[in-house]
Order: sequence, then structure tokens, then C-alpha cells
Amino acid sequence: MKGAMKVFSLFLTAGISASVLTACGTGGTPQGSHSTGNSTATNNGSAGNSLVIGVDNGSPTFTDNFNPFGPGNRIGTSYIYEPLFFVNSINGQVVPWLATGYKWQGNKKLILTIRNGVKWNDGQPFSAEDVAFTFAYLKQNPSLDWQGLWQVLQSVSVSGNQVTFNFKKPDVPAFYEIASTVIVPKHIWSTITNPVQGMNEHPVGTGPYVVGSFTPYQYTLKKNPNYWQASKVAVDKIVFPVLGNNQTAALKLSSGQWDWATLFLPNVQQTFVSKDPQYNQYWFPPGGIISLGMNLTKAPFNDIHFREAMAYAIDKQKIAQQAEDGYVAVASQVGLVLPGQKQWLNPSIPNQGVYAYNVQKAKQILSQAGYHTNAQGQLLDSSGKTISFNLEVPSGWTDWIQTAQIVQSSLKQLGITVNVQTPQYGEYSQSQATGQYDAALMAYGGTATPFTSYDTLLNSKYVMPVGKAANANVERWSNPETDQMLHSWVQATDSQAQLQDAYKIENVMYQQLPVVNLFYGATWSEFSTKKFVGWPSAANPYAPPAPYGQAPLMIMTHLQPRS
Amino acid sequence: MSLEALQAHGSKTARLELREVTKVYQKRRRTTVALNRVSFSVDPGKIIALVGESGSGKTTIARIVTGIERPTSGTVQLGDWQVDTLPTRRLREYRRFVQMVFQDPFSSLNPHNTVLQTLMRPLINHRHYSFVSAREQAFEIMNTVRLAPIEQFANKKPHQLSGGQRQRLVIGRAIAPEPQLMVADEPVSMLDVSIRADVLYLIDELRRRTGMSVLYITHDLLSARAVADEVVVLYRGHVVERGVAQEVIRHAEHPYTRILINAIPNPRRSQYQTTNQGLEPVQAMEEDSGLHSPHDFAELDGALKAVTTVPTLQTHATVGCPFMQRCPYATLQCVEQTPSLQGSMNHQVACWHACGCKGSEPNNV
Amino acid sequence: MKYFLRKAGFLILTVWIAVTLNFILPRLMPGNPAQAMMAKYAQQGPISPSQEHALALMLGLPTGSLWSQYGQYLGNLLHGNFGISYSFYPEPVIAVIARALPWTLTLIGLVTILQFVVGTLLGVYAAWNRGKKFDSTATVLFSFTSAFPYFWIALAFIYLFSYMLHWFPLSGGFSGSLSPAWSGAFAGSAIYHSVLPALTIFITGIGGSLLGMRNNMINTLGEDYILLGKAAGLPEYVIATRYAARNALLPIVTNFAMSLGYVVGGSLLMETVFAYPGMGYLLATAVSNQDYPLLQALFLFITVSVLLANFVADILYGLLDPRVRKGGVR
Amino acid sequence: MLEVKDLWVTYKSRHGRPVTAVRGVQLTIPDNMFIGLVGESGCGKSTLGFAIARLLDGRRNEVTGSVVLNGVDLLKLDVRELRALRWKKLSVVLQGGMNAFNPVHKIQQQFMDAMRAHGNFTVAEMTERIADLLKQVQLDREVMEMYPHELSGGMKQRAAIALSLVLDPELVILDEPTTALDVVVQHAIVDMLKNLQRRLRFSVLFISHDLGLVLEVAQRVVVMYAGEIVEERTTATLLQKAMHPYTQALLDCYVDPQAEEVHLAGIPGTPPDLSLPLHGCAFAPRCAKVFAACLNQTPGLTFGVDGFVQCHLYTPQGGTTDEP
Amino acid sequence: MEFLRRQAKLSSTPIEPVSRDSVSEQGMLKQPGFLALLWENRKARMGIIILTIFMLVALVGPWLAPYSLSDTNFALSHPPSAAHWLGTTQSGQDVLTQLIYGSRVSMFVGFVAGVLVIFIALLVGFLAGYFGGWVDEVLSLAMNVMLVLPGLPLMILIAAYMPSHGIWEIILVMSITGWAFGGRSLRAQMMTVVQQDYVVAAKFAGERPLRIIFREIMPNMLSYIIANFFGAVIGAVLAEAGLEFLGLGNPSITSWGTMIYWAQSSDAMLNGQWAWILAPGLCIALLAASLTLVNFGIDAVANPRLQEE
Repeated sequence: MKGAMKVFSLFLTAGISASVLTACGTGGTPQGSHSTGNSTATNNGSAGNSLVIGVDNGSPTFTDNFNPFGPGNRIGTSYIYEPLFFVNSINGQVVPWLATGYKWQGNKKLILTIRNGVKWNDGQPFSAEDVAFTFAYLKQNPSLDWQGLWQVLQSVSVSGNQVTFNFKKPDVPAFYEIASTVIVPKHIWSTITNPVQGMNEHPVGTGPYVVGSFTPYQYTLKKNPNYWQASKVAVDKIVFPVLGNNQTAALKLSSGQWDWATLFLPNVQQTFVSKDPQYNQYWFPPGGIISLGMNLTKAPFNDIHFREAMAYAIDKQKIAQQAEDGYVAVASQVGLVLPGQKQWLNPSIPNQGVYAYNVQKAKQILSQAGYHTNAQGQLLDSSGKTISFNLEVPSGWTDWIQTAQIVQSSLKQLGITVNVQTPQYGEYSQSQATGQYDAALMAYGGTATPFTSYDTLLNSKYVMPVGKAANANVERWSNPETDQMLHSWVQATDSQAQLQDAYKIENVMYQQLPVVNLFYGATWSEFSTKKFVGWPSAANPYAPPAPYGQAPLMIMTHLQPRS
Repeated sequence: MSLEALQAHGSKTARLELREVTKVYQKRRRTTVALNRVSFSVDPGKIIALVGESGSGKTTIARIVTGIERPTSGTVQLGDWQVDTLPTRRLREYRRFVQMVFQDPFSSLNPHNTVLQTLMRPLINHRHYSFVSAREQAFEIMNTVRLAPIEQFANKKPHQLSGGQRQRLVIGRAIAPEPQLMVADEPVSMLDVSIRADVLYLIDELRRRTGMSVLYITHDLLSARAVADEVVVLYRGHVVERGVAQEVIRHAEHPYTRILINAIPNPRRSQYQTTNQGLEPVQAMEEDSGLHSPHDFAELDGALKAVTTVPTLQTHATVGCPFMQRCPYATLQCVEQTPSLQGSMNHQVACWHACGCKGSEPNNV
Repeated sequence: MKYFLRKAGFLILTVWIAVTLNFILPRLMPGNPAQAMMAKYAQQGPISPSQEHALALMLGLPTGSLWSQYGQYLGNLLHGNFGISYSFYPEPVIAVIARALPWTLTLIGLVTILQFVVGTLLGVYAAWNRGKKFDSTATVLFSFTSAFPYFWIALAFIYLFSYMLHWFPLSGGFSGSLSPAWSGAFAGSAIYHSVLPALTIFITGIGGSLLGMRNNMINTLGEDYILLGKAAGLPEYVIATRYAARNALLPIVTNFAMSLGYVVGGSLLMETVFAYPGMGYLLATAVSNQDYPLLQALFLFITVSVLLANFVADILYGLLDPRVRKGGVR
Repeated sequence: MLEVKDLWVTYKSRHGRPVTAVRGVQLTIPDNMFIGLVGESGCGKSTLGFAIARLLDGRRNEVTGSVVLNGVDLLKLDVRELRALRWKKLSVVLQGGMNAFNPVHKIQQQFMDAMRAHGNFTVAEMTERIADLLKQVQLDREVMEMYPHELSGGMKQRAAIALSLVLDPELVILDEPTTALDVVVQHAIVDMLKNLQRRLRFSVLFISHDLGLVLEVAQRVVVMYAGEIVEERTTATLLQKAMHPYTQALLDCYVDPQAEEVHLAGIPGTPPDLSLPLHGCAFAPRCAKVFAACLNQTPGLTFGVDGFVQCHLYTPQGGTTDEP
Repeated sequence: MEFLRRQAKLSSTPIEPVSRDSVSEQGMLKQPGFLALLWENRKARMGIIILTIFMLVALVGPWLAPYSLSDTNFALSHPPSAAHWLGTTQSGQDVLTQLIYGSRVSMFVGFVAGVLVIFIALLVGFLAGYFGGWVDEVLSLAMNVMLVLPGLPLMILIAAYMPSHGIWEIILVMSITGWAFGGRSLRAQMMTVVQQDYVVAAKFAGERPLRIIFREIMPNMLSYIIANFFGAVIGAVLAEAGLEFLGLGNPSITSWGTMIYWAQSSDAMLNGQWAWILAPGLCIALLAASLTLVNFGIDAVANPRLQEE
């Protein structure tokens, strides 16, 4: 599940960053959460058992597009199309959805059992054929296969209600990608030849909702009466108004125009909760890791001691407090999103892998490694050169920029000059891909299985020479031992074996610091329990509390009217 | 170097000669003949007055002589300088020898420059004086143009000078490079009557002392009479009468020259010769000809504009006397044939009726 | 007629320059937007060459030599094909713009004209009553209002009138429950939503018109024909309007045309704040989304609109000034 | 009949001293009289004309004295009364004839504006009147339909004169109406003006720096120097014998171009600074006949049969018994 | 904003080198200097005072500011208090300190861009106006095109393609897009001046073109150039704010524009931190207005008709 989930988590984490992310993800990514909002709909909030969700950003108005494959579709698409399994990215829990179960035969053959009695919302029955068709369709249209499934898949075959996936080579984690692939009806899509460019104004899915009304400024979903678990769905109607921009979205949320939103709100207690303390609640669970990524081909980043010193010297607590308003925690260096992924944590690593803020220790490490400072307090390496580097942050990602500024002032204490640069996102990602950057803030993690995160972060197969674009592992970590650990993991169907590999990689992360982890990116979610209760919470983390992605399928089947 | 010393350099002065100079302006499909085969010359140390109204072409001549514009055809020569083909890059060099005095003493001086600065710049630029010697020479010039006492005037700026003083400063600036030719474009027409003589006689005096030639452009025949050696009367780009100033003005033969003379305010004459006596060609024309359409209306300036701006095709086909439309003596001959300058070198006139018009009665054509 | 032709020629030339600038600029800048787009997609997983090609085709990225690209580009423009928006994928850019354009044209167009008319009238009044209370207050006051950044005024308005007082909606162009249609309800909603945006443009823009007209008018009042009009005992309103204002208006019209670009620029920022469904907000989102095809098309549309408005103003000028109309000076 | 009594005009300036451009002027303009007002530039002649027409910008200057037109003091009228009287009784022609017309309106429009402001005329009446006037100033009827920029300078000035006559005023003030024009045109316009005046019998105050021109057209001549009227006479007597040395000197600047010998004369020196108080005779520093009294005593007016002169030569101090 | 500048400028009649009105000349022997005249103008005086205050604040900012700019250890998002007159930001900075430091950047950007803009405008306008002919044709065309192209969208387009956005990039963008207006008016001015006799006279005095332009003509157009310069500064200050507001600037520097950017991206309004968002906007407006007022004064001094009573 490296593709979708990675992107998903990227958005979770990057979503912290204001406003800028586009709709160019795969199905069900929001436009960035701390974002935009718009318009109207004061009256919508009060309607019976309906829900107003501030998540979809028209910028400025909506395009009538519910294409589950295309970028730029409506958020509502993910309330209509369903995957085979629901994977809870918070804790990796797998919940059967359109499939009722799976089993591995060896590590190259996966067999899924498909649910019976499900109907498409146009009344046609849903079957395993539709599942097989969907995967065949991906093969047929490589531009839809963002997850690169067919790079490992050999074939997909149907027998009865069973679908069998044959792999070219072992790739156990690919299950998560298969599981989260949304299934489309064969009887509709088999005639669509250019799926990417279709607008799909009348989506036919198996999900709990169908499109009610649509205007450029607002659309509604209404309950699908034929839904296979219709009894669990309490919300009859969902309203998606246009989000608008940052300020107005926050003002709207604050003034109670929405029942559910996913926004970064400063001082949420005062700006949201206190407006209606009885009902207004929020939960910002961690969803990924924001780290300081370095170009390991360059000095001084190729020096493990230097990286270690930085890990001690950066005041991560301050970042969490100031840049992220204290909503997030300092990240563990092991690369797991804790506490959700705590079952993966290597117990031998102290303090859950968090490097405590300790400037003295950092200085000590540096001086032991041959660095020294000159009269002006500048840090010099062993050859006597001063140390300075550029730290790139995408333009407009305000919390990241603030983070970078704190990194800057932290490292100044060591005598390191950091120049914060804010290029456009394209330039930012390009300079990482081609390895022409010094350091950058990056997001990773938050995937259903930590393997995906580690693989993209550390696998040397992604490493490209400087100047050529790499799609992953942009810090260019190249270590045969790490590769061996990943290789072992990808083949392991046994969870114990997977755990052993994970422990090893966590050690690499902790001791060799390929990246310096800073803090956990949060999933923003503010909701009102005035009409419905049963929202995911720290106590009951059955799904990420996000109104986008596949989480709503889970949440909408958990919400109950307040009686 | 004093101006008396300049006089010793008499050999520097040169003769200005215009031969068959024609200037045609093409502007937006309209062709204007500003000058039509104008020839005359200015001998060293002489003042030639170019007389005519606006549109007569006298300013065009000034621009051609100073190299600002080039003639369409014909030659202009000042000493060794072939002015009509002078390349732009040599213009600066040429201007050492040709200087100009402007009509408006208020706008021809840079308000930010002092008297001294104004006089020193041409010395430094054209004659490569050092700063100190330029300063000395500038004081000398101030004396010459009577901007004295020097200490009082040296650091004054133009707005602290009276009109006459400004014009004397302008003249001083013009003689600073020891030019061979001074072009004085209506130098007194904006000054009060009471100070005109002062300025004019200064120019007169300077040309005597330095031997430079002066091209004196004016619409005022009286001042021309006072200082000029020769007079050239221009009408619509044609020389209609020329000769020794006294001859031309006292015995004007061309009707246009006579109009000009008549237009000079002359208080003594006007009261004793009542309006109905003497030559009143303008009025006669206005009342008789019935040419009252706006453009060839009898008013002279209107007529000049209308006639000199004709379509391209007709330009070179124009025949007849340029003045015929306004001439009370015009005959068929005037319409069909173009008169040329006739007469002695002392007095030439281009008019078919030059000899007879003095006594003849106006014809009603 | 000649004047008209000359202005039309200039219009065509400037449009061509804008179009070409639009073509060249992305190609001059370091960092290829298409590659940036690729990099963004590549975040989602390794891209095989075939996928890269698919992506290039999907996004309509240019291929071929620069000249053939240019030819293709011009051809596309003529057919109204501005490519496909990245952020509204798969919607064509032209469709996205078609939704936004009417809003901006109506709002900015109407308010700018209104602002110009009212400002100019007040300017006439101030100049005519020069040195009096209204004049001295207005000049200082409007020096300030016209100095406020558009977006800042907009922010202040939203906070005050929408958030605090709930008089007006927080953002948007119309109520979400309505569909754009020629109905009274929709028009009412649209007008209601446009009050604050309109007020923003009006308040920040009116100062310029007022002060410009005032100064020009004072200048004109020094002309001889004004003095003569007074000497002739013409009624004050005749001198103020038909003599002074009429003439003072002439340069103002050209200036108005020239400053349109700036008014539009300011209004774009204002739209961003109000999330008004017009070109400005679209532009801001295109910028933050690096939606280059949309960005370019927007620039072109805005520019051409401004150029057209300019052209109209020039023609108007020609009609107002007999010297131009009758082919005299100029 | 217009009577100016003890008129003073002072320009106030924020920087520097106030300039008193008109100093205690007495002037009578009888009906049907062509009066020429001459003087060098800066002598206050235009200011005087503007003050009479009440066209000075009240915020920048101070006017005292009285300007009585048919028993009404113009300086005391309020704006409304003044407006009613303007153009019907008193009209002006400005020096910048080029700019006297509103560039965006047709010529006839501006005639009509003036007419409408003072009476009820039908369009036909107005058109007829305008055509008639244009004919009077020897302009074509077509000029009515033209815009100012389509006319030449001389034509515009003719039109401006016609405009000034549109309501049959009693007095027309012309401020240097021909200065910007060519000599021949100037001559023609002045002649026309003279004929018009003789024919239509209005009064004219013709302001010019050119004594020669004034003498050709005016019946009476007023000579101004340094804000004061130094001599006022009929043209004929002035020509026979100018009394004031300044007038004499001005006259001497004009010679017959066809004379045998032509020598131009000038007046040395410059006029006094009008921001300073004057002691004695203002002309004294330039005067050829200056004597002690001129330097410290201000000469009074010496009246003669057809005018007056302000010069010590004709006062007891001067000791001359010359009758002006 | 820009509109005002344009119209206010165009209204000025060409500056005549000297007054021909000898009446007004008399009594003016001791003519006060330009600055003194400017000071006498009420509006200009108001503008000069405001401008001077801003300049002083910018100059002595580090001594004036209550705290260090890098001090981020204050309580977050606090409303105005005795310790923090304008409150603190969401990241624990003192707003007043930011405002004071911001004045340095904003004014620096404004004035440097103003200098560059006026420099290009002078160069282009003067060359076109002085030489005329094909030089003028080409430059005028460029000017007219730049003039009608809407500035901000063009700026946005250029800035969007720029790989990075430092202060200098912003200044560059504004200089590229902002010179046309000044160029046009300076050209027009030059064209009238170049026909004046004193320029022709300078040619006859043997002066070279560049000296004529910069030594003979420029001093006479100084007030006009200053007015244009101030106009350019106004434009630059506002444009900087606009670009920063859109996130096309460099948010890690502290300017008034970035303050608004941060304030709005941190939902300052929602938190009731009105001073954070109000103050920088007010400063921008005050600065721009002060320049406008000074320009009013320059106009009034240079153009007799606009003179105040």
C-alpha cells in the first residue's frame, strides 16, 4: 500500500500546512485541511438528521466530478465508492468491507472472499466480477494505477465469490494497497474508455450515500436505501458547502455553520470548543511524521555525529508548541506514529525513541567528532570550514515555515547557519528528487503498515544519482543491511517475522538517523455532537476522524443520533 | 582673449551661402513646401534680415543653417562647411561656428544655471578652455554684453535678471565660441519696445567687432531696417523680394513687402494718414474677393496655412505667383506663370507687376 | 476612423504581446512547471516511463520544438483550448474560467464604473469648492482610504460586518442552496453576497478617482475659457460641468483606462479574501496549487479584459474629445 | 460710462512682499469711446483691466477703490448681481485668444451659452445673431459649426471679439488681443475692431504694450507706468505733444521705417519693483528730465483740457508753465 | 492606490522653468527653497511628518523595539497588554517588535523598488523623450504595452514561476512590472522640455546628450521625478504587501506584508488578535498616504494652479 497510503499520510501531515495542497491526489484526498472554506448554509446546519461537513474545497466553485480514479474529484466520492477492506491507519486494524476475508497462500498468492448481498446503488448486484474487473481495469489503464500494483501483480482471477491475486514476486505489504482500492461497477466502467478524463457526474457505487443535489456552491449526499449495512447509517443527508479560504473557513467553523470540519484552528479550545462547550469537540490524532530530511550525499549530513547532534539540538518541544499550537507531540526517532503503531515499537529502544532536547550533549558530540567553534561562535568542521546550509520548506506551508525558523534558531546555538528558503512546492519537490537540496522538511509515515514508510524512506532501490529524479528515498540512504531487512519484511506473511524486521529497522532509524524526526503531523477534526454521537476518539480510535478518505465509511456507520 | 583680439582673427569668419534650398515636409500624407528654391548669401560681418510672417519659412531656414534639419534639395555652405550634408555626429563640432539667439529670453536660459555657468559652458565645450581661463573669458564676455558690474551678475540666476539682461546673456553665450555665424531668431519680438534697440544694437556692435555674420530673423521690417545690411523677404517659402535694406524698405516693390511695411505700427503716420488713405490691400481683399471660406480666408495666417499645406500630387505642379491669392494686383499672368527674382543685386523682386504696381490701381480679378 | 484603427491596432498588438509573454514566461523561468507537476505525482509512487508519458498526455504537456509549440499554442488559443486544469482535473481550463468570469466582470465592472462616476463627481465638487471644508477633508481622508491595501480592507470588513455583526455572509458569491439561474432569488442572493466585496472596491478605489479629478479640474479651472465663462456670467453649474469638468474629464478617461489594470489587480486580492467565485480567487488558488495552465489562462483573460476595457475607454475618449474625433491633434 | 476711482490692487504672496500692481488709478471711460491702455510689461495694465472686469482671483489679491458702471459699483456687487450684469454691460477679450474657447464645444455652442445665461432666446434667434456677428468680424458662417482647434489664431481672436459683442455690451475690455498674432493679422484685426467700434458704438478698453498700435486705433490713450496712470489724453493731442517724458520716450521708440535714416531709440533702465514702496516719481530713475523733486516727491495730477499728466514738469515743483 | 498616483501626476502641467508673470516675480526675490515651500503646504507637512516618523522608526528600530525580533518565547496569541502593546503572535512573538522591524523591510523594499522603478523609468522615458524618432517609437510601444498589461496579475504570473522568493526577487518583479507609468509621464515631460529653447541652447553650447539630459534637464524636473519616485514607492509598498499576502513572497522575513500573511494564516481574527492584523495594514496605509500627501504638496509647489491658499 505504498502509494495511496503514503499520499494519504502525506496529506494528513502536510495538511497541517496551510491551504496549499491541491486536489491532485488519488481518490479521497482533501485539499489540505488547514484550508479554505466558503459560503452560506447557515440554515443547513439545523436540518433534522443531516450533517454539514466543511471539507470540500471548490476554489472557487465545485466541479461536478465524482470520478473515483481521477484527481480533482469531490470529497463526497469516497462516501459512494467502497474498498475491499477498511484499514485503520491509526492502528493498522483491518476491517472487512466489500471483502469479508483474505488469506495468503505462500507469499505470492492472495485470496479474497467477496461479500454477498451487496448492490450497486443503481440496483445492480455487486459481485466478485466487479472486483476482478476493477483490477483488470487498472492494468488496462496504467495511468489509474498510481499505486503501481501491476508492477508486482501477475494476474487477478475470479472463482465464485473468491478473487485470487497472483504476484510476480513476494510483496506481502501490497495487501494494504489491494485492500484500499475502491471497486467500481463493471457494467458501467467497461464502456468508459478514458476513465481519467471522465467527470462521472452520476456515480454508481456500493457506498452508504448517493448524490442528492448539486450546485457549484454546495452539494448534498443522501442515504443510499439499498446500502448493505443501511441499518447502521443514521445520517440521512450530508451537505458539503464550498469551503472558501482560510480565514472564512475558520470563521464559519467558529460560528457554528458546520457540524464537522477538518481545519487547523489556532487555540481550538477558545475558537471552537468554547463557542458551544457542551457539544463542540475535537480530536487531532497523529497521522504522520514531519522530519528534517537531509541530503546524505553532502557534508556535513553524511556525518552520523552531526545528525545526532542536530537531533539533540533542535527544540522539538518548542516546535510542537509554537508551530503546531501544541496540538501534536514530539515524534519518536524510530519512525513509527505513536501511540497508534505502538505494537510495532522495539522495546529495547529507550524513551520510546525520543531524542530529548539537550544542547550541551549536542555540543559535546560535535566536539568529540572533531568540530569546533571559532571566536564568532560559528561551528567549524575538522577542516576549518564554517557550516551553513539551506533548509527548504514549500512556500505557503506556514506551520512548516515556522518549524524551519525554530530549527534555524535552535541550530544557531551550535553555531550552524541555516537559511530558510520557501520555494514553490514544485521546485521544492524537484530539488529533493534530483538531490540538489541541502536539507528540507519532509513528511512520511502514518501508513497502515510501517513497512511502506520505511521502504520509501530507506530502500536503496529508489536512490538515484544526484541530478536524476528519485521518486522516493530522496535523502539517498543507501545501506545494504537496511535493504536486506526490508527485503526480508516484504516476504514475511508471519506477523512475528515482520515485527523482527521492524525492530531492526527501528534501530537503524534511531541510531543512524537517516532523517531527524521532529513531530507528529495531526489529522485535524472538529465536530459537534449536538446531533450525532459516536465519533472516533482517543478512547475509541476505530478510524481516523477525517471526513475525507475512507474513514467516513467507517464513521458514518458508527454515528448515532443524540437521543 | 578679448573680443578685440578676436577681431584679429577675421580670417575665421566665413561666408554663408544658400543655393536653391528647398524643404518639403511630409506629414501624414500631407506635403508642405516650407522652402521653395531659396538662395541668398551672407557676407562676413554682415547682417542679413530674413523677414516674413510665421509660416513664411524663415524659421526653417534657421534650422537648416544651424544643421538641425537638412534641406530636401539645394546646398548650404558656411565657409568650408557643407551644411546640407553634414552628418549628425559632426553637428556638435559645427556648432562652434554657428550660434543661435532665441526669441524667448525666458525659456532659452536654464533656470538652474548662473550667468557665469551659462557663459563658461560653451567656452569649455567648444574651445576647450580650462575652468580657470573659461572663467576669465566669461567675465570678459559679461563686460562685452554689458552685464556689469560683473561681481553682481556672475552668480545670478536667470529669474533674477530682467528681460533685456537675459537676452544680453543669451547673446553673450552665443558669441562665446567665436562663431562665424550668429542666427538670431526674433531676438527682440518678446521684449518691450523700450529695450529692443538696446539688444539689437548690441548684436550690431558685436558683428562689427568680431566680423561674424548675422542671420537676423524677424517679422519686423523696422528693426531690419535699423540694423540689417540686406533684407530678404520671404512669403510661403519663396523669396519675393531682396536687396539692400534701405532700398527694399524705402522702395518696396512687392505687394507683400508693402503689406508688411504697412503693418508696422507707426503712430505718426496713422493719425495723419487716415485709414482710407494709402494702401490697404488686406481690407480691400477681404471685402472684394468674397473668399470667405475658412481656409483661404483673407486673413493672412489662415491663407498661409491653407495654401502651404496642399496634397502631395499638386505640390510640384504648383505654378503661378505664391502671393496671387491675396494680391490685389493679380492678373492672369500671375496665375499662369511663376515670377522669378528680377533686378539689380541691390534690389531684386519677384513680381510681374513690380515696376507698375507702385502707381497702378488694384485690379479686381 | 484613423484614430480608431490605430487604437485597434494597438489592441491587437498588446494582446499578441500578452499572449506571447504568457507563452515565453514559463519557458524562461527555471524549473519546468510540468516537471514540478510530475514531481508531485511522483510522490505517490515511482513513475514508469510509460506512465510518465500517460501523465504528459493527460496533462497536455507540450512537446516538440519551441516554434511548433508556439504554433500549437496559438492554434489552441484560437480554438479556446487552454488545456486542462491541474487542480480541477479533468475539467478544461476554459470551463473553469467560464464559471468565474461573469462574477468578476459584473462585480468589478459595475463597481469600478460606479466608483469612477461617484469619485469623479465628488472630485468635481471638491475642486469647485476648493479650499473649503469638504475639499480639505476629502483630500486627506481619501488619500488614506486609497492607500489601504484592498485585501486589508476586505479582511476588516469580513471581521466587522460578517463575523461580529452577522450582517453579511462570510464569503462566496451566492447561497449554496441555490443554483446559478436567472431567478429573483438567485439574483437577490448574489447581490447580498456582493455587498461587502463591492464596498471594498468602492471605498479603496473612489479616492483615486476623486483626487485625480479634483487636481485635474483645478488645473482646468485655470484655463482661459473658464475665466471667459465667468466673465460672460455663465451660471456656475454650466462652468463647473460643461466647461471645467467636461475638459478635466478627458485625461481622466485615459488614466482611468490605464489604471484599470491596477484596479483589477487590487480587486483580485479582494476576491481572494472574500472567496468570491471570480477570477481573482481563482487566480490565487491557481497560484497556490501551481495550476499553471489555469494560471496562464487566467492571466490572459484578465489581461485581455483589461485591454478591451482600455480600448473602450480610448474609443470613449475619442468620442469625448473633438480634437481626436475630427482627426486633429494627437 | 465707467468710472474707476482710486483703484488699488495688491497681489498677496505667501513668499515675499505683496506686490501693488495698480496704485490709485483714476479712469473714466465714456460711452462710445475707444480707449487704449499702454505700458511696458509688468506695469499693471492687465491687472487694471481684470480688476475693472472683476476677474481677479479674490483669494490672491486685494482690490480697493471703486469701479462704477452707470452708477453701480462693480466692486460692491455680490456674485449674483455681478453675473446678471456681465457680458450684457461689460465683456472681455483675453490675450490667449487661442484658449478662450472651450475645446470640446463648437463655437456656436459657446455663443449660445453666453446668450442663454442672460436671456431667453430661441435657437433660431441665436443662430441668426451669431451668424450676423461672425459676419461683422469677417468670419464665415461655417465657423459656427467648427471646433476651436479647427480655427487659426487670427480666426479665433475674431471669433472671441464676436463673442464679446454677442449681447451688445456697453464696454469691451480687450487684453492684448493681438499680441500672439502675426503683424499683418494683428493689423487686420485691429482695423476691423476699430470699424466695429465706430459702427456699433460700444466703448473699448484696449490694453496693449504697443503704443504704436494703440495710437492707430484709439481715440484716447492712457499711459501706465509702475501701476499708475502717468498720462491720459486724446490720441491727437498726444501725438502732437506727448507731455510725460515716459510717453515721449515710448513714442520715440517708433520711427518711420521708410525714413532716410532710421535709428531706433530705447528707454534705458528697468521699471521699479512694485513690491517696494515708491518714493517720488516712479519713472525718475529712467527719466532724461529728472530733477530733485522727482526723487522724493510724488507728483500730483496736472489736468489739462483733454486729459491729465502725472509729472513734476507740470507741477509747481517743476516750475514749468507748459499747459498740458 | 496606483490609480491615484497616475491621475494625480498627470494633472500636473509641465513645470515651467520660470514664471513669465513679472508681477509674481517681483517681490519674490528671496524665493524660499523647494523644501521650505513644501513644508508650507499643509498636506505635504502632514505627509512629511508621518514619513519622517516611519523613517526614524525604521532607522532606530532595533533600539526602539521592546524585544528582540528572534525572541519567540512569549505567551502565544495574547491580546494587547502592558507588556505587549499590540499583543503577541501565535508563535509567541511580540507584534509591536515585528511591526517595528517590519517597517525596515517594507520601507526598504518600497524605496529600493522605487529607486529601481524610477531609474528604469528615467532611462526609458528620458531616452524616448529626448531622442524621439525610432528610439521613441520602440520605447513608447514597450511602455504602452507595459502600461496596459495589468500589473498585479503579471507580477503574480512572474512570481509564480520564480523558483524562490527573497526580498530581491520581489523587488525585481516589481521593478520589471512597475516602471511603465513613470516612464510614460517622464517621457511626456521630457518631450515638452526638450523643445524648450534652453535645451536647444545647451546643444549649441556644445553639451553632449547625456549631460544635457542629466545636468541641464533633470534639475528642472526634479520635483516631478521625486513625485514619480514617491508614486513608485507607494506602488511598491502596496504591491509587496499584496504579493506577500498571496504567499508569493518570503514569509520568513518580517515585513508588514508577511505580518498580515501570518496573521491571517493564523486566524488572528478568530483569536481576537485584532492588533496583529490591524497594525501592519494601518502602517501600510499611513506610509502610502503620507507619500500621497507629500506628492500633493509637490504638485502644489510645482504647479502654480494647484497652489494652496
